[in-house]
Amino acid sequence: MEAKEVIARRVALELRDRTLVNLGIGLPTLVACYVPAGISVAFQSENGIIGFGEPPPDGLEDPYLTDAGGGYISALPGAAAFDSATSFALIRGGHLDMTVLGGLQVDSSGRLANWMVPGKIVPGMGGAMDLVAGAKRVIVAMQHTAKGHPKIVEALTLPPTAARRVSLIVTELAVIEPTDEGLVLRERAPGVSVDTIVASTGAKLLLDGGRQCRSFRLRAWPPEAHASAPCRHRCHRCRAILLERACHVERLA
Amino acid sequence: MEAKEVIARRVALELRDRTLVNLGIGLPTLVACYVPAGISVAFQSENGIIGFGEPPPDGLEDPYLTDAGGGYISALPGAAAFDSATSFALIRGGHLDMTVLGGLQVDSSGRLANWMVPGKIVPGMGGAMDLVAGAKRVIVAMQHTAKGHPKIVEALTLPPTAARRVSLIVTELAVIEPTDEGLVLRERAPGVSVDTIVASTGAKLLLDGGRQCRSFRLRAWPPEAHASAPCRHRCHRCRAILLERACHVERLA
Amino acid sequence: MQDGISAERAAAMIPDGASVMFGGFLGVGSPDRVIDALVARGARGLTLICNDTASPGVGVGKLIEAGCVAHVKASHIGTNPTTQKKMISGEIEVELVPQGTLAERIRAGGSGLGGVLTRTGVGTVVSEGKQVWEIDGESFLLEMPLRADFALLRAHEADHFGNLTYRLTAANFNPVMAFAADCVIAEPEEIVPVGVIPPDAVRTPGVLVHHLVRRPQ
Amino acid sequence: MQDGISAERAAAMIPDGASVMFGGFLGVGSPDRVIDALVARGARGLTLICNDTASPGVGVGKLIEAGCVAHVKASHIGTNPTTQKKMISGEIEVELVPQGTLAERIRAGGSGLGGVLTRTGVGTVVSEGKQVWEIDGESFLLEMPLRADFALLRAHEADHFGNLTYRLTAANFNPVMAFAADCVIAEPEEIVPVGVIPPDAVRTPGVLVHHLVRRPQ
Repeated sequence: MEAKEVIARRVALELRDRTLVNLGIGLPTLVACYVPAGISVAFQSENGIIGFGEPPPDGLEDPYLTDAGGGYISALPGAAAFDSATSFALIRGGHLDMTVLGGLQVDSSGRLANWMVPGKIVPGMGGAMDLVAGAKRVIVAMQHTAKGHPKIVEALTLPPTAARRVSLIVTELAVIEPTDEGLVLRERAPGVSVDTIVASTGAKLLLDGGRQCRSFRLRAWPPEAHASAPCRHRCHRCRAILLERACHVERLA
Repeated sequence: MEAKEVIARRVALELRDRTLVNLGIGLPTLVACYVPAGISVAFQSENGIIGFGEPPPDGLEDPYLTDAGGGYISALPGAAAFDSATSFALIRGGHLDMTVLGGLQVDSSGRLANWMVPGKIVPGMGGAMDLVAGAKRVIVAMQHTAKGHPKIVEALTLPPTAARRVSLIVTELAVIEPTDEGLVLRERAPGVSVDTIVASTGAKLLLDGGRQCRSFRLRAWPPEAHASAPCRHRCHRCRAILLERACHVERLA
Repeated sequence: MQDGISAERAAAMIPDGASVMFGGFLGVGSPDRVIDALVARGARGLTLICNDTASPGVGVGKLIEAGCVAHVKASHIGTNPTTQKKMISGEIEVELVPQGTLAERIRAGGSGLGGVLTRTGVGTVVSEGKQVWEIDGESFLLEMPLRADFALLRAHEADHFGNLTYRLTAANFNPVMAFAADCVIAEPEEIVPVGVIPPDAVRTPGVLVHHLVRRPQ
Repeated sequence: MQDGISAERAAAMIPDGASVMFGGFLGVGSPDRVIDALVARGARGLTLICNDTASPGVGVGKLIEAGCVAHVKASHIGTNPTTQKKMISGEIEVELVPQGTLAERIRAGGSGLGGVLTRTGVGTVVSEGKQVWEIDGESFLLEMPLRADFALLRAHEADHFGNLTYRLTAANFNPVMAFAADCVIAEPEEIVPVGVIPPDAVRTPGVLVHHLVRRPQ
């Protein structure tokens, strides 16, 4: 299984019924493909819609209906459209239950850096600073290392996105929770040893349950199981589109 | 001619084409009856509409369409409805060309008091403080005296509505403009002498053009002349309703 | 979406002493059925946050008369002599807030802002006890965000997700209050299936609404 | 209402060096015909206030490429490598503003507020050189209101009074920018007679709109 898919599947288990969730562009978008059965989640796109669905069939794209990454989407029944001021009133006013964002670095105090690399790329923070400052839960979904270097570090070397401590870090190797005491290793990916995780991490990890840290479950997901309901990114085609978009975003950065 | 009508007619001459105007409840509402021909004014009611018209025919009232005084109104073609935050963004953001408000007192610096009489009535400021602080022009439409006492005074004895100097005071006797130098008598009502005005005023008046101050014109208004256009309060029936409302408001206060 | 609740159930959820925002402007666009139910259950000690106290027998005016109210934050009480009487007798404490400032304070409370910087009220009794900030040579009053335990909204249509529409001047404070309370209860005139209200017609997204009051049987 | 103007006329009204707000999010909901006309007339030295700079050949990205732009205030430029290149070479000065803060600063500029007090940006480079206020034990950044000489909006429908509607995610910054410029020019897809847009469907009241761009002949 690809690292991205492991991460997206594990993050999806954090989704709760009847909540409002914002998925950052790129990897986090994939989380929408793995919403657990029986869970109803409203996804917000900060460019102004709640309740968007799968990419539309070829030739039926609406030029006025896109997600925050500029990709065509469709609207689910019951969707609501609104302007940017309203969208960020939702984000900053504590109405967003959870956001899932990519990360460049997280430090031992749980601070996230994900919007620029000085002297290299300055894409801008977009809505990231608002999302981290405003969402009830902030989940960082990122690969554990970049070109062999740990992305979880003792102290940020990149500019932080917010002063606030994120709620959870999910990588293809582990689930880590920043706490008052420090970064706590909560779960390891199936087949990954605690030693591997520690060796790939640039900050001290507190071991929750010692070396016997529990491995997280990745339930088999029947891709077409929900064919009767609106797709919600669950069909092969939509997942392929979203995966391609996620990779495209990464190539841009 | 009744004092109220004189005031409303003279204020109406201050209306300019293609402007947004808010009329306070009571006497100021009557101004809508005398919009000069050829002038197109959009009236805002701060409870959330631009483009309202005459009271609806009996039995056709809409319980969800009222003015800021709670009276039934109708919507003109092209009307726009909005919430209170938007309504006051219009008022406070400099989008309102003119407001006409009643007054209890205006002092020699042009400050208005119109929202409470300590120990007697404390109705609340409603939107008055926002209107005076935010409108481009503030016109006070009030009777020159109350029970024989001047309402234009050297210094306010009632709590001010705003720090800001109002643009113009229109009474049944005179038109007075507060300036850096003080209160300037600009016009007198037809048949009213400057001496009468000075005697009825509790603050120093600067005489613009000396004792020969020009009298203002009150063009004869053909009440049914605009029957082909939407009524806009010009028919006898609507004017009667509005006059009664204005008097009702006064009885409340 | 949960099942619709009765007005009585809504009133029972609101404990004595709660702070409650009520949509409505002189009774237009106010949640009348929940108000009646609050009167019927004999609510006490409520803090009302609303534009005005309407008039006796109308809108929140019924709560004033029935003795349900301890505090009022409003822009205007002049149309309700009962409020004035109870304010003078000390039964009800009234905080008068300029209407635009009231709307912005509620919006700030619902949008995560730390306060409102406004010209309105500078140089008046409204500024007493408050900070005045000089910004670029101009004076602005710092007004604090306003939130409540409950917001009671009157809507025109609601769908089963809680998406709301409003009608003409009955919108007034309802849309902004939808953001600013821990529990938001909407009383719509019509309830329609999901999909009947188009996305661009939604004025309050359903994610903000916790309970819908069902139509009378 | 005045007659509709051409996109060329609109572009001619906007002098070199003007500050201009552009609606749009990655090109969706941006006033494309006026943008093309600005490029055609060779506008220079513009200050752009917009969410992002889209991508080369799309939306305001065309202005970047054509050398019309001296300053950009936006939340994101990562999708347009040309903006990055010109920023690094010093041809364009870029101020990055968090997206929610950008929306609120524009709203403050259009609503007469003295500033925005927000948690966003506290403890980041965004707070450099700005005041941080402690309010009730929490830190808020003071961000200043934002206004422009012009706002260029893309609307779905406009009526002859200038009342506007928007479609789905093409609304984005357009409604809030309508309040915050000295001259507001709207480029609608459809122009309809007065009365066709019902009062509750109006998202931007026509009183805010100074000029409508007519449809192509």
